[in-house]
Amino acid sequence: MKNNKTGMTLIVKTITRLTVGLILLYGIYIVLHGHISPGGGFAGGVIIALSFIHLMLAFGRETALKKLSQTAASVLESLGALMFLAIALLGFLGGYLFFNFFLHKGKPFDLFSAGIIPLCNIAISLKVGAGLFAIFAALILFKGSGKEE
Amino acid sequence: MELQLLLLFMIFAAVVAVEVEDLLSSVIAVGAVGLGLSLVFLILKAPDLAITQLVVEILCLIILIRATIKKDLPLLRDGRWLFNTTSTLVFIALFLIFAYFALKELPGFGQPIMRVAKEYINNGLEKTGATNIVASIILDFRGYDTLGEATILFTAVMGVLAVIRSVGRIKDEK
Amino acid sequence: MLPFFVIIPLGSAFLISLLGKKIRKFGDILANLGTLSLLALSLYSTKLVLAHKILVYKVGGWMPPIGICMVLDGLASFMLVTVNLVSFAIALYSVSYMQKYTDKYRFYTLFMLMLAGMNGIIITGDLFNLFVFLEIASIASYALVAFGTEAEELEASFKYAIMGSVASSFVLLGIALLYSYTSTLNMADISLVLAQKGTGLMVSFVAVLFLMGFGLKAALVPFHAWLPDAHPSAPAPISAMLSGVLIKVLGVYAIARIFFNIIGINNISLSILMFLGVVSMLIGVILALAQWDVKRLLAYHSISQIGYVILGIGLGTPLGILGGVFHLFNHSVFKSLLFLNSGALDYALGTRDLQDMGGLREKMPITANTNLIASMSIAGIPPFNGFWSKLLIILACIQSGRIIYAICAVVASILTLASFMKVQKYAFFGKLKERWQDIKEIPAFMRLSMIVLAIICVMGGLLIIPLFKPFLQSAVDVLLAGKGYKDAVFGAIR
Amino acid sequence: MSEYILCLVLFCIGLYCVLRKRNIIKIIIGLGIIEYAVNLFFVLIGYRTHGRAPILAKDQQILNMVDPLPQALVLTSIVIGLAVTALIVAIAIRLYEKYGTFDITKINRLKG
Repeated sequence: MKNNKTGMTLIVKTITRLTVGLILLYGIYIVLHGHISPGGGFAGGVIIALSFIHLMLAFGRETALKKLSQTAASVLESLGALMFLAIALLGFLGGYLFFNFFLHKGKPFDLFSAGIIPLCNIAISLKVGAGLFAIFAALILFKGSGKEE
Repeated sequence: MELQLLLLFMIFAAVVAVEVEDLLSSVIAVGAVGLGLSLVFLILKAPDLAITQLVVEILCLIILIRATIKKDLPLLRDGRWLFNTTSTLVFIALFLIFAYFALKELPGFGQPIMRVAKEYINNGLEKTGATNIVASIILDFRGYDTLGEATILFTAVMGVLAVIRSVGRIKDEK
Repeated sequence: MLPFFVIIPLGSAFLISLLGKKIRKFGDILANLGTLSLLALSLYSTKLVLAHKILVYKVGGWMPPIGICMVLDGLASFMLVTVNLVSFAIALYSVSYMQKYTDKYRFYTLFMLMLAGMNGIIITGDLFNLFVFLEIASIASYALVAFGTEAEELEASFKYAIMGSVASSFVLLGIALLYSYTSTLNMADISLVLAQKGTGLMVSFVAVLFLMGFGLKAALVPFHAWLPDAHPSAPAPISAMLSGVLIKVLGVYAIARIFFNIIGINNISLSILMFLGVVSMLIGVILALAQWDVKRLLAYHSISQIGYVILGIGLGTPLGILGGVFHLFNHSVFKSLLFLNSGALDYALGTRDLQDMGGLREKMPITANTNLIASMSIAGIPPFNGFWSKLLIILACIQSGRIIYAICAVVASILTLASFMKVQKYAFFGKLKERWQDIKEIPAFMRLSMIVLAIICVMGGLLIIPLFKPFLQSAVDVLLAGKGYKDAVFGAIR
Repeated sequence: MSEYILCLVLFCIGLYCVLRKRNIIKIIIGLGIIEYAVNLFFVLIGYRTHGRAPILAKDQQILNMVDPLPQALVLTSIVIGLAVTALIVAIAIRLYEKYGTFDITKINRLKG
C-alpha cells in the first residue's frame, strides 16, 4: 500500500495496518462462536463490515474497494441471503420450514454443535457484512460525486 | 440504583442531543445515549445485545457523521412556535399520564411472568444443542423472524442503492 | 404450502438482485412468473379454506406458543387473493412502464420484497412476526416512493419514511406492553390470556397505541398527511400498489385482525372506528375536489375510500362487515386501475395536470374506456362493483340506525362522482389540443393489464351472488367470530 | 416502575424531537432515540431481579435466568433500526444535494 495523498496521516495508516486484520479475525471468531457465547452472526457481521470501513476511512476509498469491490459486495450479500433461505428450505427434509434437520445435535459447548445454528450464523454474517459495506460504500461514493464538494 | 443513574444519564444526553445547536455535537451526544444503552443492556444481563448495540452504534455514528460533516444548521422559529410546542408538550404529557396508570397493571419490574420463556430455558439445550439460549431462539425457535430481519437489511441495502442513483429517469428525446 | 406465499417472492427478489443486472429481461420474466404463481396459489388457497375452514402451519415444527405459526383462514385467503391479483396486473404493467427508469431490476427486487412483506403480514399468526414483515413492506415502499430520485420524490419519501417509522415504533411499543402483560407473542395465545386475565386500562392503552400506529399506515384522517405526497410521487405501478393494497394490508387488515380477533371489540372501539371512517371519508373527498394533478386527486380519493372500508368494518354487523370487506376488494381493483390509467397518461403525454389535457379519447381509446369504467365504479354507478359495496355499507348503516353516517356516505359518493366527472371532462372529452396530435396509445403489456383490471371491475358485482359469496362470507365469518379465532387456531393445531 | 417511566420519558424526548425540530438530521436523531427507548423497554420487561444472563456455562447449574425472548426480539429490532436509519440518511443526503439545505421548512416543493 503506497502512502499517496488519499486517506489519513501515516500514523493512522500504520496503526490501521496492524489492527485491521485483528478486527477481521475477531469478527470471524464472534460469528463462529455465536451459539456458545454472546455475539452471533449479526454482531460478527457488523464487525467484519467495520474492519473494511476502517480500511476505507484510513486509506481512502480506492484501497478498500480494491479489496472488496461494490459489485462483489452486492453479489456476496445476495448469496448470503440465498444461503439463509436455502437453509430454511432444507428444513423441508424434516417436514417443516426452518426444521433443525441435524438429528444429532453434537456435544454442547463444542464448536460443531447445535445443528443449523452455526450455519445460519455464517450466512447472516456474510449478508450483514457485505450489505453494510455496500451501504457505506454507496454513501461515500455518492459524497465524492456530489455537486457541493 | 446504578440502573436509574444510567437511565438519567441517557435522558440527559438525549436532551443535549435534541437541544444543542451544533449538528456534530448533537450526533456525538446521541452516540453517548447509544453507548449508555449498551451499558444498560450489560446491567440487565443481555450480553448479546450489549455487543450488538455497541457495534451498531459505532456504525450509525460513522454514517451520521459522514452525512452531517460540513453542513449548515438553520436556526429559525416561526410565528406559531409557542403554540405548536405547547400542543406537542400537552400531547406528550397526556401520553405519559395515561402510560403511568396503564403501567401499574403490568407485572412489576424484575418479575416477568415468563409463560413461554420457561420452555426455552428448560428445554432449549436439549432441543437445539446451543448453549446460548438467545441464539437458539433467534435461529431455531423463531428462525422465521430472523429470515425477516435479514430481509429487512437486504431491503435497506437495495433501497439505499436505488435511492443513491444519480439519474433516476431516462429522459425523453424531446 | 403456506410458507410459499413468502418464499416465492423472497426467493425471486434475491435471484433478481443477483442475476438481474447481467441477464436482460430476467427481472421481467421472474417477477411476472412469481406473481402469476402467487395468484394461482392464492386462488387455490380459497378452495382449501372452503374445505378446511382454517389451516395452521408450524414453522420449524415447534408448537405455536413456542415457535411461530402461520394461519390461513377466510380473511387471510381473501386478502391474499386481493393482493396477488393486483400485484400480478401491476407486474405486467411494469414491463413496459418501467422502461422510463434506470436500473429496472432494482425496481423488481424492491417490488417483490414489498409483496413478500405484505403476504407475510397476512399469513402470519404471530404478533412480532407481523411487525417484522410490516417493516419489510414499509422499508421497501419508502425506497420505491423515492425511486425516481427527483427532488419532489425524495421529499415525499422522507416525510413518509419519518412518519412510517414513528408509527412502527408505536406498534412495537404496543407489542412490548402486550408481551409483558401476557408473556406470549402468538396471537391466539394472547387472545386466550387476555380472556383469562380480563382487560383493563393496560389493554386500552395498547389499543390506542395500535390504533395510532396502524391508523397512520392506513392514512386515517388525523394521520393522513403523508399520503397525498407519497402516493403521487411514486412511479405509477407503485402508486397503484400503495393505494390499492399496501394501505389496506398494513392498515385495515392489521386493525381488523388485532381489534376483532385479538384484543376483542367493544362498543367504544367500534364507534371510534366508525367516527374515524366517516371523517376520513368526508375530508378525503372534499380535499380531492380542488386538485388538478390526476395522481394527487386519486390519492385523496384513497383516503376517502379507506374511510368507507373502515366505516363498514366498524359497524360490526354482518351486513356492514360484508360491505366493508367487499369494498376493500373493489377499491383495490378500481383504484389500481385508475392509477395505472394516470400512469398511462403520464407515459404518453409527460404531464399529469388535467388542465393540459383534453380530447384524448380518440387518441387513446383503451385508456379512456378503462378509465371510464373505473371512474363509474369508484363513483358507485349501478352495474359496476363499487355500487354494490357502497350500497351494502349504506344499507348496513340504516339497518343499525345510524342515519347520519348513511347520509354522509351518500354525500361522499356524490362528491366522488363530481370529482371524477371533472377528470373525464378535462382528460378525455372536449377538443384535442394541438400539441397532442401525434401521441400514440401505450404499449401492449400496459393495455393488457388495464383491460384485465377493467373486466374485474365490471364483473366484480357478481361476487355477492350466491355462487361466489362463500369467498367473501368466509372472510366476514372470521371477523364476526371475534375471539372465536383462538379456539379455531388451537383446534386446528390438535 | 420508575425504570419504566424513565424509559418512556426517553421515548417522549425522541417524539418531541421528531415532531418539533426543523433540521432533517435532528429528526433522524429523534427517530434514533425513539428506537433506543423501545428497545430498552423490551429488555426492561424481561429483566428478573438478581437474574443471570441466558447463556449456559460449562459446569454449573444456572438458576433464575432472565427472560431470553425479549432479548431475541430486541436483536431483531436493533437491526431494523439500523436499516431504517441507513435508508433515511441516504434520502437525507440526496435531499441536501437537491435543495442545498437541511431545513425542513425550505424543503416544500410539494404543496401540503
